[in-house]
Amino acid sequence: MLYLIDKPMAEVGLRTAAEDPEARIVLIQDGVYLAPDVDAPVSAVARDVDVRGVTLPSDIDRISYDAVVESLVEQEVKSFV
Amino acid sequence: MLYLIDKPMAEVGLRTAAEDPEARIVLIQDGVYLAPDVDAPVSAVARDVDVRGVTLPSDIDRISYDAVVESLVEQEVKSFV
Amino acid sequence: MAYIGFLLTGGPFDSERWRTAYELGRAALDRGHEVSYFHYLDGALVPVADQTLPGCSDSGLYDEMPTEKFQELIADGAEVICCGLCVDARGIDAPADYPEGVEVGLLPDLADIIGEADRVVSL
Amino acid sequence: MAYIGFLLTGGPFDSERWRTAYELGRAALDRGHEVSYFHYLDGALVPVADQTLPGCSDSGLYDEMPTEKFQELIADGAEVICCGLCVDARGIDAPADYPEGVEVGLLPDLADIIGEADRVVSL
Amino acid sequence: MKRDVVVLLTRAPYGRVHIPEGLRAARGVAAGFDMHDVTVIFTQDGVYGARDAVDREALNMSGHVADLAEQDGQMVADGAAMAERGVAEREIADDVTVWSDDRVTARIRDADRTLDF
Amino acid sequence: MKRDVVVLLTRAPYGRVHIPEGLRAARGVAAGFDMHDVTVIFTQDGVYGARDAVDREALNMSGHVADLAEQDGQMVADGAAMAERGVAEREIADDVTVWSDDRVTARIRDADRTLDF
Repeated sequence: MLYLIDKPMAEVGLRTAAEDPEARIVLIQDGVYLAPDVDAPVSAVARDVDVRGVTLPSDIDRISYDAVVESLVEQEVKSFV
Repeated sequence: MLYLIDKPMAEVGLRTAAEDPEARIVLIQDGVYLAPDVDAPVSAVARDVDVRGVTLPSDIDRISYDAVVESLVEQEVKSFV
Repeated sequence: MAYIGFLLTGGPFDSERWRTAYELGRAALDRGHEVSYFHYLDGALVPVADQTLPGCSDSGLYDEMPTEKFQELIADGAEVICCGLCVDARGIDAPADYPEGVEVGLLPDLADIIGEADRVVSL
Repeated sequence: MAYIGFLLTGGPFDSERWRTAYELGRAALDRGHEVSYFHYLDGALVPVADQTLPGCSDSGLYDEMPTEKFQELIADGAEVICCGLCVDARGIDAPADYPEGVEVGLLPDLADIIGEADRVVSL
Repeated sequence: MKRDVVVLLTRAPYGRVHIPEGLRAARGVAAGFDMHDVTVIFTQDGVYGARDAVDREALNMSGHVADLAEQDGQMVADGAAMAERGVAEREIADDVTVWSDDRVTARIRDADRTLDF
Repeated sequence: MKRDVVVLLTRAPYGRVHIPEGLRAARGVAAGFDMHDVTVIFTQDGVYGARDAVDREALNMSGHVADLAEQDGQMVADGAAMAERGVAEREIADDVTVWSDDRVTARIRDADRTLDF
């Protein structure tokens, strides 16, 4: 399951993703300011990272909109945006 | 000085009011959910309290829009809304 | 008598700021004060005519629509100026979309309100 | 090919959600997927024609205005439906204010998208 | 296709139209051709709107809540969001069920579709 | 009458137009008939917009910042808001001055007018 997470809905979004062993988290919009403490793989939308000048921790990948769409076609998606 | 405080700007608004010995705080809109820990007298806009069904602590007064206008004509106002 | 200026940046449906601006302006007019509004950002959407939300409660925020509340203030002497850049950005066609009495201005009008008003409330 | 539905509640100037919705829809159309949008609340303001913000950066959010981005999606096959109640609430005159291709619908259209789409993204 | 839909109400009531309009969407989706199953969850600042003390009439909630009930839609308050905000279970309206953190997040994960307002 | 005006930028950059449009208002107010004195303070989530790493061009900030400088407007970052968000002083752009909590709040209290975006 893909979880799209922005800051305003991070409270419920990250709680929901935390208990899912199949979770894949994508930080989006102001969500790229977050540094979630979860076991799941975490990516951040590259455009949102670049325009904000955010330096990502090494365990967070950059992801393009194209790759987000590919991922959400392959698997279900929950949006917390 | 009258300080109008809503929740989204409470972070800077309450800090600013805290150091003013003449501060009078008016909680407004979602600000009525706040319980500020300050020495200054605190009021909350009655209409905003009522529609949200908030029970005010005994040290917070209810205030009407008329009284807010009277106060802000008598003294300067800072709005954090 | 005092002159009270309002800077309103909140839209008609994203927050209660338009309503707070109305209530404070209403109370000020009732006391004989002079009132000016400068509508900036989504505040420019507040006076757009022909808003309608069916089935609204008579006791709630939309007992009358935002545009009606501001038309009432204008009728009672308030000045309402919308920022022209914000108007254009939102695709608002001012002559067609605003009711009579709503003016379109620019930032120097806000600068004037700041200079002339006894109090300015930013919402 | 998949069918991707979007529920967009964000307005054109209060958040970046309209742009995220555009970028994901753009990427989906480029891959041959089917795309529908249901614009609800301030999302109904996104496709309003004749938006203009002078002096905007070519690299930023408003390199083109929101309405232009959605007109491009419509030209490329996306379905864009705005909630009629939200349209009326905001004083939008749909025939005059929306560009060709923007449809006005109601909540059963959202219910249909939820039933038929393979994925739904709420923004 | 009939779907299992969760509607999240995340914003504080009043001022914003998100709680009443989110409820309107919930009952609209429940009443559509597919008759989707709908669970409305009051979470984050939305839990303030699940309290018995709010003025539902002034908030334009009453009609939508009645319509939702008629479509067998369910209303739930998120216990974790309540705890975070100091909202007690006895404050919650009778027609809203309080669920624990785990139950809320499991329900969201299991839903076919999640809409947020 | 010439006033001493503080403009507070409180929202995170990008997405919302509040930072560039707040700067536009700041320089517009500084350039008006009364030539008001203007201090722009990046506070709360607005401090993210005072960082050197943000793309000012993409954010439509550059022109307004230049105009504001021409009107002798000053830009300040709120040290308390930075600390709260883990933003370090070396991250702040060269044309923005970092002020302590006390200095920021004293400046706001002493201003004739405060506008917030």
